[in-house]
Amino acid sequence: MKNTGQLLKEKLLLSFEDIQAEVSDEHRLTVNCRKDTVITVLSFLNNSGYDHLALISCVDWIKDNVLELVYILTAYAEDKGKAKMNILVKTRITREKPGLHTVIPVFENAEPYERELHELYGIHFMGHPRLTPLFLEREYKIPPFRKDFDTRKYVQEVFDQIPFVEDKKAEK
Amino acid sequence: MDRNNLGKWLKSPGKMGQKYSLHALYFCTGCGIIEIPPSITTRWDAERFGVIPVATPRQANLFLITGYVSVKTLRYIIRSYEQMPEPKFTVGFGSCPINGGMYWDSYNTIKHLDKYIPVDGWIAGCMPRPEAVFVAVTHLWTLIDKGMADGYNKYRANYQYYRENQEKILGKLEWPPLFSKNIKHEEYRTIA
Amino acid sequence: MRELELYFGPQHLGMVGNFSITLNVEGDRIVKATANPGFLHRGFEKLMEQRTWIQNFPLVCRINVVEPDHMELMYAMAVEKLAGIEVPERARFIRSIYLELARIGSHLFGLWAYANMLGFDTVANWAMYHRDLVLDLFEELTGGRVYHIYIWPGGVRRDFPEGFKDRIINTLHTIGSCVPDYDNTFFNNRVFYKRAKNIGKITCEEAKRMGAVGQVLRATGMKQDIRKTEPYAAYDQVDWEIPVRTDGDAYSRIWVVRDEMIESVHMIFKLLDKMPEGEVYNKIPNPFKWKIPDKDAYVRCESSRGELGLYLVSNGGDKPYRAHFRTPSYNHGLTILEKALENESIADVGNIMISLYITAPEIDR
Amino acid sequence: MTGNSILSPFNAVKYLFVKPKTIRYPFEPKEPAQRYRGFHVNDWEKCTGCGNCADICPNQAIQMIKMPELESKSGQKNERPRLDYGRCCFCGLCVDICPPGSLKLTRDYFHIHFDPKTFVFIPKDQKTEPGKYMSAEDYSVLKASLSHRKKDYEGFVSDLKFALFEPDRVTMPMIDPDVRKLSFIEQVVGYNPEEAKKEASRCLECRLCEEACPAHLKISDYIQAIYEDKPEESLKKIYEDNPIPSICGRVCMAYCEQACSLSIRGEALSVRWLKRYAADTIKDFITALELKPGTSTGKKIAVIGAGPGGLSVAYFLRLKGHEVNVYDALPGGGGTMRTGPPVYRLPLESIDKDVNYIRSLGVEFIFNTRIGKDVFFEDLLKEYDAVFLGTGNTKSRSTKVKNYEKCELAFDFLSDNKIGKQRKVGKEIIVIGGGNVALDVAREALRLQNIQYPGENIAVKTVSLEDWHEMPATKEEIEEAKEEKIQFNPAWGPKEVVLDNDGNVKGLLCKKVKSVFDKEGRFAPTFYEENEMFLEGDMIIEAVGQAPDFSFIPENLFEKLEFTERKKVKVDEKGMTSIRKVFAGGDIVNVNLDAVTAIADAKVASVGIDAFLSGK
Amino acid sequence: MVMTTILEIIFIILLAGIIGLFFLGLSRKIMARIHWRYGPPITQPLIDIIKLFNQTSMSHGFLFNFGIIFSLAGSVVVLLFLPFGRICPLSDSGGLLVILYLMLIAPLGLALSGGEAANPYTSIGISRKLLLAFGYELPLLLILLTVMTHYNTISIVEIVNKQFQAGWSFQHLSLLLPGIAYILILPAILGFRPFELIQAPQEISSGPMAEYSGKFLALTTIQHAFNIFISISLFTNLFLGGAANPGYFFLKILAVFVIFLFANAVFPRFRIEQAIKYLWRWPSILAFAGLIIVLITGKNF
Repeated sequence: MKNTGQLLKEKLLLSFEDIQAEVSDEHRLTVNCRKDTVITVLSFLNNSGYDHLALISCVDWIKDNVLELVYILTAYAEDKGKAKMNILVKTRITREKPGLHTVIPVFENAEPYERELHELYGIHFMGHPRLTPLFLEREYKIPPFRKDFDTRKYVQEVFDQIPFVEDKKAEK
Repeated sequence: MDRNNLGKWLKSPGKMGQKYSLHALYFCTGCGIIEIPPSITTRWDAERFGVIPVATPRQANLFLITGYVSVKTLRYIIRSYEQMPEPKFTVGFGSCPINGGMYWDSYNTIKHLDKYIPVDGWIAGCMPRPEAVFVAVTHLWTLIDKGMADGYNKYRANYQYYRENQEKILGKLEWPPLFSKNIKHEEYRTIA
Repeated sequence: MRELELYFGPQHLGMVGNFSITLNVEGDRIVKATANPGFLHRGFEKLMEQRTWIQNFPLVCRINVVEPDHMELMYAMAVEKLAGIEVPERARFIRSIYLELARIGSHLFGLWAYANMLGFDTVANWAMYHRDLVLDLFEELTGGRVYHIYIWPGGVRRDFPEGFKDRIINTLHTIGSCVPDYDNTFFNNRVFYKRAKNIGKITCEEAKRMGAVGQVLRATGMKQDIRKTEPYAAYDQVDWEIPVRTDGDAYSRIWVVRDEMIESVHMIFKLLDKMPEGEVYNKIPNPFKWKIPDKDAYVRCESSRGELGLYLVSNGGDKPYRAHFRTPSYNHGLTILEKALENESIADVGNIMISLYITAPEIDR
Repeated sequence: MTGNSILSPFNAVKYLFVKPKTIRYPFEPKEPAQRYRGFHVNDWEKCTGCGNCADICPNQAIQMIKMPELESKSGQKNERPRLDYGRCCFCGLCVDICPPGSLKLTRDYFHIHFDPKTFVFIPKDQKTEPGKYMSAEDYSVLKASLSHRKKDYEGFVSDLKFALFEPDRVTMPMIDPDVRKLSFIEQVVGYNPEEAKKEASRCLECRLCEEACPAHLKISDYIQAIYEDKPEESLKKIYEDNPIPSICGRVCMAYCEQACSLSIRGEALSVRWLKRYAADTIKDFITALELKPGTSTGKKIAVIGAGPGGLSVAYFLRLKGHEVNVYDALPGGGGTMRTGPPVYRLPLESIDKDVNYIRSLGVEFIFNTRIGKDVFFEDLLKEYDAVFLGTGNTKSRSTKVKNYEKCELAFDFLSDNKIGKQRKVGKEIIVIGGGNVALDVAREALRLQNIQYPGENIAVKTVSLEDWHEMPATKEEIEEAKEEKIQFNPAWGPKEVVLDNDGNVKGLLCKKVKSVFDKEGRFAPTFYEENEMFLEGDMIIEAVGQAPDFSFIPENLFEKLEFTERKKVKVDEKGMTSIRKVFAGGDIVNVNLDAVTAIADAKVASVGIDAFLSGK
Repeated sequence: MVMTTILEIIFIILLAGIIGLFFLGLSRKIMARIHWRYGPPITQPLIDIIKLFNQTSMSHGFLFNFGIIFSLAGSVVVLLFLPFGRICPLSDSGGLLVILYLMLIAPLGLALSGGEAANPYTSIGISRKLLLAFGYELPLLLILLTVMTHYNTISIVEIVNKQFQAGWSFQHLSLLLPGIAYILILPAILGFRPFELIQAPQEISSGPMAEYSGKFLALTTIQHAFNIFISISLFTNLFLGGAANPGYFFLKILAVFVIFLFANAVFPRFRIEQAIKYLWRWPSILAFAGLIIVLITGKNF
């Protein structure tokens, strides 16, 4: 008998043409798709009962010059087979002026996640109602979670440059 | 503990009052705050020494910087500190405000708190146990007794430098300077 | 009426954790609430990318100070999954016991926060005292009061000390003997009932839509607990129930917390009975040479506030390439809170916030 | 259970009359838990300064500070960790990684100060200084600080079971003692790739070994390469400092393993076997190493003796582009390595592998040529631009007891068996000596016995002046000999070789040793003359030391050659002897009679020769 | 005569201050015991006040300063009309109505002062304070009306005397309902839980006090101490028969205070609208019923 993941994979592959799906670890389904099909894939999954968006994450593959967005879905279900499934929907976008459509219409709780990624990776989510700063106070030239942002260097350049008050007084 | 020493109370009521009525500003600046509730509640009961948390900086004279300070928090710390009436005392909690601690390479936490506001005492630990908080309080008593807990005087005397440092990190501050000019340390001592 | 902008926190007695909410109020009524996080943002996940696999252990637990243990578990589980490390049976039991103790500690902390918020110092003091007793157990087991750094990939860091089992039982009996007091004074208190009933009400549908987990979800009637659906450690070895309530308000949430605490105590007794002897630790590779294959993993567990997840990516190096924690407070604090606060009174801001069990460091990371 | 009531809360009032549960701190003390992770304490006696704690610290809170009052020696750096409590997070990773277990966390945790600079601290176990450490009675919480702490207050300490390093070695597969003693089969099988990787993964990269190694091999690097499954890489690293890995991988004295920080509480990393693994895994050195001799300089150098020193000098100089000729009296390279170590430890193929590689670089070997007989030293001096002496110790010493001339000498015995004709041995053999050579002789004799008298009663006994703990042979060797049932008679000195009426050896009369070394640590044995023991035996082999043979140097030159107090050839810092153009190294220069020291000398001499030739 | 009155005035103010501070200290101590802890020394409020006077204090303008003095003065004046045992400096003039009127001055003064400090929490606190006062004034008025009707006088001294003369008798039974009503509203007057919603530090950062520092805070603390003393003495005088000598009176008010502390310890705080709802429901109904009973049973004295 096929398990829940296999069935879902087949269903997905029937409905969408340009995606790759792979079942690993029995409870894990990884779906790779293009950035403009993400929202349809997500709403398809939402309608299939995987209605909990656990996380939107982003990985900066600087060598390939892409940002990989990872949407992790699980199910609010008391059925064990379904509740165990973790679905990772991945899509890749360019690092320069990255942008894609928001998924708030499908998952309401995506709002802060997208806001966070906007702030920390500089990804622009089209249609997002408020892409205002979330966590940060200072402004950074490179969004700080990108791989080319070197925090240790930044600390040296900013925080370590501030003199102690005693030293300053002695200087004057 | 010389709380029941009437002679001392008559001689310097101000100092004694400061010592035994330390009202701590309740501000969860960092993770060190987790040890504050145990120290003010049943198990350790800091109220035995007159240490209680208060709601607003105006009522407080003790500022516990409990742990790491992010840039965003720093702004509020400075504000709160400036609102506190003098004399006021600051105690830095744990490793992080001393030299960055765990977050020594974080882009969003400041590494040395004493660059931005004066600190009268530091407690080692990550985090400091409630016992250490108590010992810190007794230590602070000694400092107050000897007149060494004078961070607020230092702040007055070097306000210009402190403000410069603050603005370097936070950009232009939206509130006007607390003191219009630097009052010399010694001068202020005689006034106070 | 004039609309007023009010800053609730970060410096505020009712604020547990360094968090802030900007309230637009008309008189006593909240028109709009905007969560303002970031006061505790340290760039954790960025820092994790700079540290080797082993060096991250002291770091991850510091994400959430109220309950560091589940963070440790998450990281250990993710690393075990990526590197294929097995955990001995006894270590699984110890992990479960340890995590349930952590849950009790965290819930007692939550109870403190909630009682304190309502101005109920008596119960706040009691809860904090009992939490301290739990911390004493942790101190004896792990050597740290707050940050335990106890769960390691491949097991746990040290075995139970001599006679520790009895001390767990004693402590739990001490706490358990006060449950009637808590019930009489707090949970069955009419004023508390008045204060918490129908406050911050969320329906099951709304909760699902806005990504609620943990108590918030269970208080709306949904029976979901990752300890059941995707069991880790030794949770599948014992029988236990998921406490559920149906009203979805602050009152239900606090009752769920209470029931969970009691369930945890029973669970610990059962686990202690069943605990096998044996090894507790499979050695991990030399930390200076430890590299983990090029893979990614998503693991999740039921922390004391709900689903906690970790998405960990390795590129085959000696450091994580990317780590991203999915914390329960994140959606509670940034999505649900804003909705739940609308049209409530100012007096209930803290009430709702704490009943949603929001801890700021988890949101900010 | 849910309900609500206005009166039930008043239950709480009963606690008004109950004793409060507060701990009246600091008037009522509370001790932290047994495992508490407080401030550090470091036992300086045990600490090796390896710096693992500094490497593992996630916060860079630990820095290694040079302590001028300490001296660096093998396995010890003169550095000690300094803690910054403005960084430390009390995680205890440093404790779990500390190989000697010297770094511990105490249950002290009070340090409250107005000066942030006081939070930097060098922990030291100062239990003997009463000012710094207080007994429990004198300890006051309020006084307690980093510089003023409680005695016997250890908290979180290292536990080998939970340590982050692996204290146990991957066992080297060996041939069973009962099997191996029957033939000359090589006793050590060698690691397979998995075992080698696993063993390599134990290295903590503290580099104490590299300082202990006379030739300063880049041990950490080549072990890292083995761990990464790149034996070629590893061999390249080895060849930077050591051109005879096949030999050294088998018979090196392994100073590195003595210095290894893991050896303090566990077993040292088997550096030698890993080197052997690297050398054995690579079948073809030439393609793997891709080394080329340097551009020709036109200078010619003669190397006398193809031992480890000679081979190394030849290799290093050839890489610099000089032309090198190596002379040796033996039919192949390796010198003492060829004649000394028995085949079951060092097979000839391994030696030839290294020699052949050096030959492939363009070094010319002239074997079967004895200096002073086939070629003359004076001629060499004239013909070549420089001469390197690496002749080593070739003569065995003797005990010179009564009838000593009836005894066999160790070198002759070993060398004949290895490269000449197998000796006929007795059924009951006595070996005099407690060094590695003596054990080699004994074990080789045992094998010969087993071959020559299969199934008969045989015995090998050793007699050594030194007692068990002083015995100069390595522990491994003694263990292996014991496994093969060699009988040991430590702390006995030979008195007289007893002959029977036919003048054949009947046994050895021994006397009990009082002490071996005098107060200054020099060799000066004393005996209880009256306490005697008689060992039966029909063959006695003396293995009590070796001496160099300088007979090939003509008188007029030999007069110019200067010697040190310990009767070694005196060389300057470039390896040159008192005779111009003549350099020396190896056993004739060094008190350490082993291959890796010879390589170290060779490195010095090769640099010296190169500088000399280029006129610097 | 004038001299004694002046002495009495000074005495009663000092006494009220001392007893008020003692009560504040005691409340902290008793609360602590119920919390399973020891609590501060009983002199802690005094220490706090000494400290506060030695701090710099921030003023927000004339009205800010004036309001505090105004409210303090209001409390002091009320004191003079309240008999403490047999001591009552202004026993001849004034009566319950004056007290009722004067008792409003204190919250008004604070409102005046707090309004000057432009802190939103202060204004919320003040609105809460006024609302709460509004809430308990209604039952209080009804209660006082009942008492006045019952004893047929508006002078407290006389009420005390009449009670004293009557001793324990069924005549007072008609005052049972107003008495219970008073008990129900007393926590609101004292600002004790479940009515501790004026300061409510966890909700509105100690409300009206948010901007007070140094000596201003000290003065409000003293005012608070007076307020506790006044509310409890009034209750004692009206329903517990006052006392023949100051010592006995002190014991009585102590007992009343401690009982209300228990309630303070075991309840969380109400929301303001719940508080008003509560105050206007049970205490008002009870007080109203009492009034009707008294009107029916007729004047007894």
